[in-house]
Amino acid sequence: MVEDLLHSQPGILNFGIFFLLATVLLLVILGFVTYAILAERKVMGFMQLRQGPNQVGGRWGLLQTVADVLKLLLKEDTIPKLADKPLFILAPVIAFAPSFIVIAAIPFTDKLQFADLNIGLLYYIAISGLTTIGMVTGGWASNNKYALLGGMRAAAQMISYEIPLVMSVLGIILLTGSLNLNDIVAAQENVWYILLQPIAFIVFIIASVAELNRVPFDLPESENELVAGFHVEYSGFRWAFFMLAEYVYMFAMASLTTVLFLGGWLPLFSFLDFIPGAVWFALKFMFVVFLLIWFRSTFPRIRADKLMEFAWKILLPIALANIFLTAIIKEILKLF
Amino acid sequence: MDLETLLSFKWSIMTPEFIILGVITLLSLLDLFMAKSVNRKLLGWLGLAGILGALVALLTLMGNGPETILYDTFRLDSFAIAFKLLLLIGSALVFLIAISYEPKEGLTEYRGEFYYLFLAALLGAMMMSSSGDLITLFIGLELLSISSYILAGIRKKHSGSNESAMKYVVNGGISTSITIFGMSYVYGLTGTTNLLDMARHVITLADSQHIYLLGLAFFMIFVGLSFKVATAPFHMWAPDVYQGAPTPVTAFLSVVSKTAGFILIVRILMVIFYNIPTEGPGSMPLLIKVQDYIAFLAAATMIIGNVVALRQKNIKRLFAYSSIAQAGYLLVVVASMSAFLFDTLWFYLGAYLFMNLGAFAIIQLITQKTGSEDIAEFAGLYRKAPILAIAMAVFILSLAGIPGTAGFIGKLNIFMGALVVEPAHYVLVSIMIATTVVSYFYYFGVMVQMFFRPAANDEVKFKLPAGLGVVIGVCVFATILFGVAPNVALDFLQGNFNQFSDFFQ
Amino acid sequence: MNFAYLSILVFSPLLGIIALLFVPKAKESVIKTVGFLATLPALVLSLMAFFQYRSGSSLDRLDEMVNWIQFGDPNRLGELFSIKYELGVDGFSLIMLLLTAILSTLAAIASMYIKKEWKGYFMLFLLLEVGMLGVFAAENLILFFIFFEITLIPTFFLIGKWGYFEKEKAAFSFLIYNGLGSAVLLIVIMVLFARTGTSNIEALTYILTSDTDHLVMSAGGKMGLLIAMLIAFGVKLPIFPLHSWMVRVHVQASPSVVMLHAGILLKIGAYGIIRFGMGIFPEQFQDLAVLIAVLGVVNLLYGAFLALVQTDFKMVLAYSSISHMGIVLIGLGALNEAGIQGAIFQVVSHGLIAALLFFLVGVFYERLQTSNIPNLGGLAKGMPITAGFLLAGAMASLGMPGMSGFVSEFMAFLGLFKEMPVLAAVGALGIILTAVYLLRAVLGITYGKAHREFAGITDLRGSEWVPAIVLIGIIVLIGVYPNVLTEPLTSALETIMLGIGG
Amino acid sequence: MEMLNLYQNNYLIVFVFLCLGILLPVVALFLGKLLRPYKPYDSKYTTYESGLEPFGDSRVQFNVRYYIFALMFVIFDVETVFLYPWAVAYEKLGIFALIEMLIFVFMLIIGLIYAWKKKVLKWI
Amino acid sequence: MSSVPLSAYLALGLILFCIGLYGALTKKNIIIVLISIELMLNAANINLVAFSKFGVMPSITGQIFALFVMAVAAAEVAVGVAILIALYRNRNTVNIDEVNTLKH
Repeated sequence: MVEDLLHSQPGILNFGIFFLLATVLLLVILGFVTYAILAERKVMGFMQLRQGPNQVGGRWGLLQTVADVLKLLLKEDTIPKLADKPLFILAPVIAFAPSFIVIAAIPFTDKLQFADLNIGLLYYIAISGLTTIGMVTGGWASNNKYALLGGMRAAAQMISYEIPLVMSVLGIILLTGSLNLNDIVAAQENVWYILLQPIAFIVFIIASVAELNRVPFDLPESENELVAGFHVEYSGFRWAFFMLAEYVYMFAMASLTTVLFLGGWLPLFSFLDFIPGAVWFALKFMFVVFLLIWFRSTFPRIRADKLMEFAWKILLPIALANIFLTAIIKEILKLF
Repeated sequence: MDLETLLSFKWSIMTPEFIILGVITLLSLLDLFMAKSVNRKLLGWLGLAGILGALVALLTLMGNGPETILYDTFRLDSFAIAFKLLLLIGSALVFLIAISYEPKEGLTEYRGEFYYLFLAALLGAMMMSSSGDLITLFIGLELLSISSYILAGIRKKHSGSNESAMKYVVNGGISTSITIFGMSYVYGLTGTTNLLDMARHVITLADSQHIYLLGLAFFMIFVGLSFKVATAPFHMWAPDVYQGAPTPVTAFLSVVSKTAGFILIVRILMVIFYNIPTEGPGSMPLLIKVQDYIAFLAAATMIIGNVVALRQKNIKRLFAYSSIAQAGYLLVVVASMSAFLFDTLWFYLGAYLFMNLGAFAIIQLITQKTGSEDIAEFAGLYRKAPILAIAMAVFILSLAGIPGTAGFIGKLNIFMGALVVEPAHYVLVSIMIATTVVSYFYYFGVMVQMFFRPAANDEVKFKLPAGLGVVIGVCVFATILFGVAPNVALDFLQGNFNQFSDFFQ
Repeated sequence: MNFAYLSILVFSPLLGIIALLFVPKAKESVIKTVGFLATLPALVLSLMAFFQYRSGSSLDRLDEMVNWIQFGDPNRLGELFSIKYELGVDGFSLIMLLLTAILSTLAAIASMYIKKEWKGYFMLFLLLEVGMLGVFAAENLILFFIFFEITLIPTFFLIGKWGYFEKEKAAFSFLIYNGLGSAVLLIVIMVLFARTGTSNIEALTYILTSDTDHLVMSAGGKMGLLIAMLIAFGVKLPIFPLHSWMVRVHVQASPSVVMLHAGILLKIGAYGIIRFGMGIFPEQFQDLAVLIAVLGVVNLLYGAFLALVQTDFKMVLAYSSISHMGIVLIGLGALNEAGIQGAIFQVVSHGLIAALLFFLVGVFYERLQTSNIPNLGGLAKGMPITAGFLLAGAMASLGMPGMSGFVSEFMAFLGLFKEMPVLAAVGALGIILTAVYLLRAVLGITYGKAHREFAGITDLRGSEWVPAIVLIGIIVLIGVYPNVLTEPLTSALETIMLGIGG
Repeated sequence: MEMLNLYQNNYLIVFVFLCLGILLPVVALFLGKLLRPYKPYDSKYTTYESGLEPFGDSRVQFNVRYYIFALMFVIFDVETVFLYPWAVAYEKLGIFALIEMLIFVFMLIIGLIYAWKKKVLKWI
Repeated sequence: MSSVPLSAYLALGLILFCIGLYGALTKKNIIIVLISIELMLNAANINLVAFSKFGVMPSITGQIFALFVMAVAAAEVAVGVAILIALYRNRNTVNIDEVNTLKH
């Protein structure tokens, strides 16, 4: 049915149907975010030998995050006098919207995908960069020293790590010869790119953690240095949207990692292909999310100068080298 | 493209460019890894050696007929060789001036960059002169422009330098955008960016709307390029930039950059717009139709340059207006479109190169010594340093077009070119001659300072740095040689470049 | 034979420049001697050429031609658009050359009054001589123009640096007027060159005079070029509305420079009009003859009237020069043999007379620091010999028989009377005026009331005798035996008369 | 036609996502406005500065370092713009592309070394 | 093929170009001038890409050209802003009217 829809003349009807489907996805993602936060707390609790949320929220704290959201919703909203009001209001929207838009291009299985773009990967990278603007806008609009500093740091960090991130996937593009995410998954039929491109994977995962502003790269919002970074003046639901954007990004990035390096919906071994692709995808996806949470509870925060130098002096050369290593190996293999 | 095709290209024709590129790389790396204590002037000499190497390489490439590589994007025809020769000689002299450049607040930190940015700009100019494709042409132009922007502002702490660089960037950006917008139309109507392919396409155009659009494109490209050569309507930047930029940069802008600009104008105009028929195939070319427009701009440039120069007190500003005027004379060559166009342009640019660079060498020496750029600083120069004063007099006389100097022969060439065509450009020539007479006022104003006025303080002794000495010597020699025996240059041109007949091949 | 005879002649002063380079700048007497000696080779060579010519040998053998500049592709264009280095003389230019050489030598002697920077002065002086000699030897319009311009620069400096109070202003007005003049001339030359492809005077004359169907150039075009040329040379000559610079220069420049300026540089204008205006555009020149004659009369009267009211002797001489140049124009306007001969005679004779008078001005200015007529009164008592020469010069200038001025004025007016009697009658008034103002001025100086003591003032001495004697000698020689000039001029005149169909 | 529809539909989806991405915050914030309390008083609206009275303007001139990093980003990001099509078309272009890109990247690496040596990459 | 005609793209390009030119020539703030210049360059890019797809003779070259223009524009603006910063440090202004010490 969806196939027919995709091949029909675009119009209002299509728009409506897509809208409904997208809303469903949005709800799924909101659900994910709700429980990802809970999972994060729980996992970290376990790892650090503490209890995760256990006082409210019913069994296993399942309603904890729900309660959090309600609390944020009911909280009074203040905008500082000195703030640039229009920008202050706009900033969370700018931060959130791109994080959601990128998900449109990600193939969850060979069937379950919203937009099959030829330039899927480029699209993802291009759009994901926009969030930075939201953060800087928020920091600037607040007219607060912490916020502005946090915003600038966020921008500096994100643009610095954007480069190795973008360059690390070049190896994959070289091997696949396409920017289409479906093609990239299909090319991993025999062997996953995590094995063919281990260096790229490492660079990618580090850069993506930095892009997500997560520990150990969470300097823009480090509580003890900058109080809370660019969103120090935000409260209530406006603040919630910054948080939401971050977790939706985590969702998107984990999905992308799965697609790029872990073979997407493909089974681990071909004899296991009776298990549906969606399940495989979910498993791998959850593994990546777990990995991210694991990082958070184990690594200490990096110092700001080390952070920046790490991106430029280590990750970037490695990523560049990886590209040419890939190209040269490919060239050598062609000779045989 | 496979390896065979790649290797089948005759890469040797790019040797001069490769040499310059290699030297740039080498210099930048050396600058980075050399100890702080090592004098960076060493890099300057190295760069000079590179330029001379490229010059030698270019000379060995001479007389091979047109060669193209990379699917016609890079072409080495006699036009390219002849004008690259000027670019290289000009740059070599600029380099000598730059090596002797010692501004008051020092340049130690940026001296290395200073040199290889010059080379980068030179590389851009060289690419421009040999490219057969709009894209490479554009890239060359921008490499030249962007390097020049930085060069103009290289004295970071000097607010005049900052200001001139800023004005240069803004003006340059605007004109680049206009040019590229014009180019986009030309591309759109031909579907290719290769100049000769374009020419082949436009020759068959018959749709009057397309012609109209191309006319629009012509104006945009021409107006945009007028920035590079500092002619009206885009000359306004020149005085400010020339005044604020470091003197070697000013010299570079006024000579090498201008030469490159004319190369570009001739390439684009002659190849594309000369082939556009205005009323169906075989009719009068667009370029001839807009000749009057070019002539008008040339006249405006000459008048503005020469008249405004009369009011100047700052020597560099004076020379800025003088160079605007000179660009106007050169535009007369373009406007007249005679059979002698290439010869005349080449000879005048060559003469202009020597006389202007020589003058700038002396200007640098004086302004550096006295710390002021006022024309009054030249007072009593004859008493203090007679040889310097006489050399300066030679350059100024040449700029003014007095017989016995290269400038006169150049002007003679221009007049002849403008008068030999049918219908002859009497008005344009008259304006040119009249403005030349106007220029006597300010040129001789400098002479009056040097020879008639007493010096403010006699104690200042001039120590002539070796680099400047060589520049001044070479320039005096060449200015007089090409003035007395211009056939040296003209025969060289006739003997080696075969009338530039391969320009359209 | 005579390999590069003319080249050596023209460029011989350069030897002096080179020699001067090695002389320390403080050695005044050495510099002056070298400067003087450097003018001698040209003098000797031109005298030799003159006497050889008088003794009947042809001047053609002096012609030189070397390929110089070739525009465009020589294989395709051949001789077209090539500029050759061509030197050559005919009777007329040989006389001018000789005049230049003589006056240069004498002016070099008169340069003893220069007070400062002798080295620079003499270098420029010699360069100026090269330019002047070249102008008369050039057989090629572009070459002519180059020498013409070369005279401009040294003159500018000579006026601007070694002149009197308002020297710089004078230098600039000289530069701008002459710059404009030469600009116009350059346009004419370039148009001719671009249209015909040659700049050789003979070839041009041939092409343009045989171009009766106006294939090369329309009649209007030719007329335009001729008028432009008249303006160009008119500035130099100077013709009436274009003269103001010249007065300034004559007053402000040092005497030795003015000797050359009045003696030679002004004559280049006349030379140009005769050689090129008449030579290349004879038909058009005929159409303009009346105008030229009228201009001549205007010049004559205007100069004379203004000279009448001047109190400064230099101003009197300056306006008298304007007035005398009017006679040249009158002669030319007559368009017959007598007239043209008169014009040429006037060119030579005024050159000599003006040089003499300005030299004498230099002599007493040196001693008395003034050239104001009332201040000079009674000169005859203090400096009788100088006063005597002055009187003689004035007589020559106003056209006393037996001196060169008479021959030229007589012939010029004779010519004009034949063609335009009314105009000539009006012009004759100028002759009377000339007598009036010159006598007023000279008598005022020599016999006027003495306003000052002349004690301790020496008369002519040493080398000062040479210019005075030589000049007065030649003036008298021409006046008594005009054949020295008429004979060499015959063939040149014939050519000109052939052109204008007279 | 088929392909075009597919193509346009795909981007329609992107547009839908964009709408939704904007709509969600707008709706949520609007709903929140209905639900949340509104009890303003002055000190709530002061800028937070760890409890102190805010002093000076917070929009101060920034360290040039931020700007330099932005510049570096521009340079290397534009570089990747060229690398992407290269990587996609690498299969077809073969060794020529490799060599060409090596030269290109070599130049950029010089740029990186330059920045490194000039201590631009150092964060304070 | 497409419902949007070439002329629409060209008109868009032209309008953008004119806005950019207007901004570049009239605005006082140098940052805005630089942005206006970018606008003009991008107008050219629109033209190039539109021509490369719907032009008289479509070819891929236009898109390549556009890529190059982008790269160059990036370099140009980078240099421009760097110079602006240096200027700002010396003068404390980004107003083009106040940058006028270079006069005779």
